[in-house]
Amino acid sequence: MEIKNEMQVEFMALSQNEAFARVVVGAFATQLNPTLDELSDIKTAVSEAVTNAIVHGYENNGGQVIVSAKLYENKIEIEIKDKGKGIENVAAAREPFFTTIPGEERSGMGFTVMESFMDDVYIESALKEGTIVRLTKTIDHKAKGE
Amino acid sequence: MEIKNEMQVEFMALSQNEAFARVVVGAFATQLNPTLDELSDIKTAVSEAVTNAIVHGYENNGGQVIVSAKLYENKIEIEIKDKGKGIENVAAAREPFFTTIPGEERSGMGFTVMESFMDDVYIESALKEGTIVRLTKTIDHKAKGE
Amino acid sequence: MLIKCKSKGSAVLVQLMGELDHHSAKEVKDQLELYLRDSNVKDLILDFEQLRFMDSSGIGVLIGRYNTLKKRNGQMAVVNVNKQVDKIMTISGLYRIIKKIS
Amino acid sequence: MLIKCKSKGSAVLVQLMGELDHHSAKEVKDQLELYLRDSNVKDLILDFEQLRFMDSSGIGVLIGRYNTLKKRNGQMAVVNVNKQVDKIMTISGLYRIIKKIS
Ligand SMILES: Nc1ncnc2c1ncn2[C@@H]1O[C@H](COP(=O)(O)OP(=O)(O)O)[C@@H](O)[C@H]1O
Ligand SMILES: Nc1ncnc2c1ncn2[C@@H]1O[C@H](COP(=O)(O)OP(=O)(O)O)[C@@H](O)[C@H]1O
Repeated sequence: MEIKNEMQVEFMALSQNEAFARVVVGAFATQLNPTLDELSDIKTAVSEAVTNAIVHGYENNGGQVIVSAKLYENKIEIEIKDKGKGIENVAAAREPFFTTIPGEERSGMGFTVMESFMDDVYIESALKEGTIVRLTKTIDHKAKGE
Repeated sequence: MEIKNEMQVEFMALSQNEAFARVVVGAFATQLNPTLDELSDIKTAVSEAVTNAIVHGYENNGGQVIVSAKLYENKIEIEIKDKGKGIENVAAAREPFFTTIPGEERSGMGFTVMESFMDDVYIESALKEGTIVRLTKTIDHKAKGE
Repeated sequence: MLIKCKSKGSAVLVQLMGELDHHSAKEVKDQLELYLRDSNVKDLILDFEQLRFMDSSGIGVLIGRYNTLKKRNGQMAVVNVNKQVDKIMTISGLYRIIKKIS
Repeated sequence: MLIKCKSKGSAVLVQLMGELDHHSAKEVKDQLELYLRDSNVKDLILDFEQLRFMDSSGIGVLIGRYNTLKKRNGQMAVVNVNKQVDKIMTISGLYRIIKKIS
């Protein structure tokens, strides 16, 4: 499939950049003419993955988060990458309510939200090397008969 | 001066990314609590420099535009970079109404707008290598007695 | 995040204005705990009319307040929930413990 | 960019809704030229109420239309100009040839 547009943004792993990342990906995704609901879904999923990079990947100790996005005719593919500590057990991490920071601070619902809001969530992770989360969503108004 | 936050975004030299670049820098700049007018000024200046990279640097033939921004306590510094054809005469380029694409397509007011909307406009350019435009603006509400 | 609070007998009504994510979660948690410090407060009603965004970081904040109130036999409810926030509340099962008033 | 046009005798009133930058400039130019094709049209009034943004790419578009109308002894005016657009109009000297009606 032909890439229509592509961007990559890199920023410091600071919590104030969670909102920034949502706006950036949202502004890019609008080029596919998504509905407001689809746009919210994308922003929410990005927020989860970027927060995870900051909170888990770098354990709030700084580092760089890299978010890239590719637009195809009727699909957006987003990658959120950190060079942090990595995920020990990806299958376990995907489980609802699974979190390595229990107590009320984290709910363990991040991956569950990503999976409900996007069509596909692909995770690649290596301990001490980092994590890549790839989120895909089809925005196809013709297919939906709109 | 200490850098409080930093980001870099890279995107294809497509005209639809002019609006995207404005939103990205605008969203980042809000972290300094600018007034709405200051935010408009920043977005306008970024729009000019990004458009120049696409129209003049790459002559609408693609390529990558890189925009980075640094936030200091009370200042934003933005760099717009292309690896395009470069500017032959920077002093001439800065003159109001100077354009190498006459006719009505370009007005030659891009650098004049950047200079009126920002505190400082620094240009570094080399033929066949590309251009860097660095825009600086102080956002200092205490200094203005707000 | 802007937070406003009104108290009515044993209930407090709190308006959250802004976006509830990991960045704002601690501030929201601390502010809500402050309103619940008085143990006569039994019920918490959150007005989400101007809550533009919430992600899973908000779930923990809500569950934590629910646990505080449950010990006092109090209840928690939300009003004016937008579609995005509603989806998060639904997916996480929060509506099983927090009532949605419409 | 959404463009709407009303004609009143020898004048046309055009509303520009959106952002006028290099990306939208050609569309705006072509659309305005279409409205001015009839040589009985002498005056062009642009309603900028919903023009959220304009940069120097808009200057050429306006000067071009001004030149078309000048040949017919027509005039050009803008109404409802927001602060950002007003700054661009002022810096570029456009108000010397285009009247601002308030
Ligand atoms: N980028 C990451 N780097 C390291 N670990 C991660 C990353 N993302 C997720 N994890 C691990 O996966 C677990 C589950 O993630 P998630 O479902 O988002 O829930 P939560 O963030 O609430 O813990 C986390 O607790 C963490 O251990
Ligand atoms: N990024 C760039 N790469 C190459 N040339 C540039 C670049 N930016 C500006 N220029 C040159 O400087 C001139 C003046 O730029 P500007 O004041 O923005 O006016 P305009 O874009 O309307 O021509 C341009 O016509 C072009 O020749």
